[in-house]
Amino acid sequence: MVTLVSYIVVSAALLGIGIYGLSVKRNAIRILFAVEIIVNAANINFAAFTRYLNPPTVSGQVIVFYSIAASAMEAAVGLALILVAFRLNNSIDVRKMDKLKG
Amino acid sequence: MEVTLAVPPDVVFVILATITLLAAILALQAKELIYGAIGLGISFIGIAGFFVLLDAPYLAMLQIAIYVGAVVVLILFTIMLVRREEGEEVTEKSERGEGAAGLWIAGLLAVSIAGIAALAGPNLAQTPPNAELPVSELGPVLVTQYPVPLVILALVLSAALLGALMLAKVER
Amino acid sequence: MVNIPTTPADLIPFIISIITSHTFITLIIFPGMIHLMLAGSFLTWYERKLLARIQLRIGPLYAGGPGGILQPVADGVKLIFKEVILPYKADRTLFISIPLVLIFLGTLPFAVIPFGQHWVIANLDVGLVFVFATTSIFPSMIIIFAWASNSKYPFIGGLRSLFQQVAYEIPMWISALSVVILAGSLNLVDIVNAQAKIWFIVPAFLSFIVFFICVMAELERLPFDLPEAEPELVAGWYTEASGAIFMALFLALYLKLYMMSTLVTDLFLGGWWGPSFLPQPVWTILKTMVVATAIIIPRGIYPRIRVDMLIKLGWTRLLIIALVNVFLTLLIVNTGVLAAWGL
Amino acid sequence: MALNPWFVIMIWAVLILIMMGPLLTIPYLIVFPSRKENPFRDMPFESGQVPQGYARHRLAMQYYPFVLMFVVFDVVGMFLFAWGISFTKIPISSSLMVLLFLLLLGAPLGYALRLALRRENW
Repeated sequence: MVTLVSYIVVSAALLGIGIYGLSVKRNAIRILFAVEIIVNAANINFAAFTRYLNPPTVSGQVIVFYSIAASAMEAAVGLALILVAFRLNNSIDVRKMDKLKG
Repeated sequence: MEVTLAVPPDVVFVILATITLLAAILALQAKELIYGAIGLGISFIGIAGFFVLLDAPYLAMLQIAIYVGAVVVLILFTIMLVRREEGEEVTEKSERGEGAAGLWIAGLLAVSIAGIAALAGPNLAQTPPNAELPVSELGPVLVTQYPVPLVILALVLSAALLGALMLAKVER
Repeated sequence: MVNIPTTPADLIPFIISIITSHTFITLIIFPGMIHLMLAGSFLTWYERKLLARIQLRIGPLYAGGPGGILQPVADGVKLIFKEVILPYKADRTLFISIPLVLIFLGTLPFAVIPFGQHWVIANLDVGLVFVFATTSIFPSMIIIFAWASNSKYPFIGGLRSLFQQVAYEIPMWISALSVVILAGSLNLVDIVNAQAKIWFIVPAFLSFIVFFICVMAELERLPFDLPEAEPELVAGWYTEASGAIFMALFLALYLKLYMMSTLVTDLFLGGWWGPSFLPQPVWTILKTMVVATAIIIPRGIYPRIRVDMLIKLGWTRLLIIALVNVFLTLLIVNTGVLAAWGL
Repeated sequence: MALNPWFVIMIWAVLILIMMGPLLTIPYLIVFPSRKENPFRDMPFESGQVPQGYARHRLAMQYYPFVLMFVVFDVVGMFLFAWGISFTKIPISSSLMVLLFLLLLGAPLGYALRLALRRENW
């Protein structure tokens, strides 16, 4: 039986995967993947809670809409930063991005 | 005996959850970054499936059009811009058991959230209340009830567009 | 709703009830599989024949049937038994699986595209956005295929294809927006039903022009066929495709052509509405063929435009015209001009 | 019919894979077992030249600003669809908000285009 808890469990698992990637990976693009996965885990929760607890209104869906828009913009700026980092360091390894200037 | 010819939602849910989680793991663990981007895209499509199950079909389409249609394209583009010819440039080897530590932290977090949810489970709604949400519901709510976030969204979009362009521009 | 069989004797009525159910027929026969395969292969023959006529040639002739109409069958048999060549150091998994994904993406939108009042596979409330979301996955698949080929021409062609489809998707959506405003729905059946009195090409003529140009750019047709420019890039992003892979890509492209033509018909040309001496699906298919002809003909006539002209056309002119037309539509709807026309 | 359209779409998707899958898998099953390595046959096509160097060069930077603009206007487009279906049902003052939204986005679009179209920037 699919209940609200099932959605929370899936979302928690996605969050775990995202946190793992965020803490272990060194490749800047993979870190961005991890961030996107975490945002999506949160989106599932918003949609599930608004469906199960607050059904005639769609306020949770509105939050998901803004969240999707914001994370798309975050990806755009993040990838531009990665491009600049690659141009400066010739690498996208976050360990090598330890200089404050250039 | 009258039955509707339909797969029970549980089966669909389990399949979707498996696809989403495996694809998310592929996104982080695949050797080649292109495969990682594909895994990320499949994971997004799985989440769109969850939105369909949650009676939010417009959100599902939004998810596919924005994430798979645009963000994954941008990621693929950037991957092709930052490749070096010698292949994968970042070694993913963890030092001094960082990988194990990350796994522990993430697992602990996920298990604790899931555990709390499961403990609170009996108090939460077991089945979704029957409510028909027409597709046209999202638009009026967006425009009439939340007009200020809309203007902020426009500013965020402009800032992101110009900021990203100025960052990526070649400086002379 | 059917009765589940309990004894073997019940099994046959059960199967018959499934096979004769409307959903099954729509899935397998009419807007479904058989129709799509026939339409896709017919279009390959039709394009060759039409281009040949434009250039005063005869075109396919010997494959049997009137005018060599069995040519697609011959081509298919030939291509299936040809050798599939994997380029050196190509990414084998992606190179093999992406054509299947492209066919899948080309076929999936037909689930929501109606060919008649009841001739639609799934009457989906977000049908139009479903079509757009599905087609927006094409560019990333193409660039992945081009990357997997590990060859220079496909890679350049793939980048061009990605960039071009991405540039023309936005004007396409915004020109479809004025249709959505006029119909007040995203359901394609509702959109066509709203055109019973007047086709949307009349109140939204500018949108139709913009949408049609964007469709041609999305389909990489001349004058927008930069991604597969033969004199420059051999065959663009499918240079390395051979045998069955080439056939799959070809089929996917023609299915996409058919899908886009049907979409233009349903959005602007009144779908199945027409004099009632012909059944509804016939009208849809006739109009679709007219649109497909209009998309194909420039290939025999026009030269190719330059990349910078492509950018400027897409991002400045078409986008602005589409936005202006949205405002015009708002004015039309608000001032009640349409009410006078019976909408 | 009482069937959920999403369920029908799921059947349709599975059907496509069943019908179109053999189109590609059967040729592979026929062709691949009999293959031998042949570096001359597998060479990428380069108009008769022997291919040299790296095929996946970084030469796409000039297209980057347009992909970026696409990501931004994708969001705008999807929002406009959500507003467009309900245009006749909401008060006109709310629609003015959307016009303000579009006007606010107009200026950055113009500036971004100006940046993007200057070839020396990329």
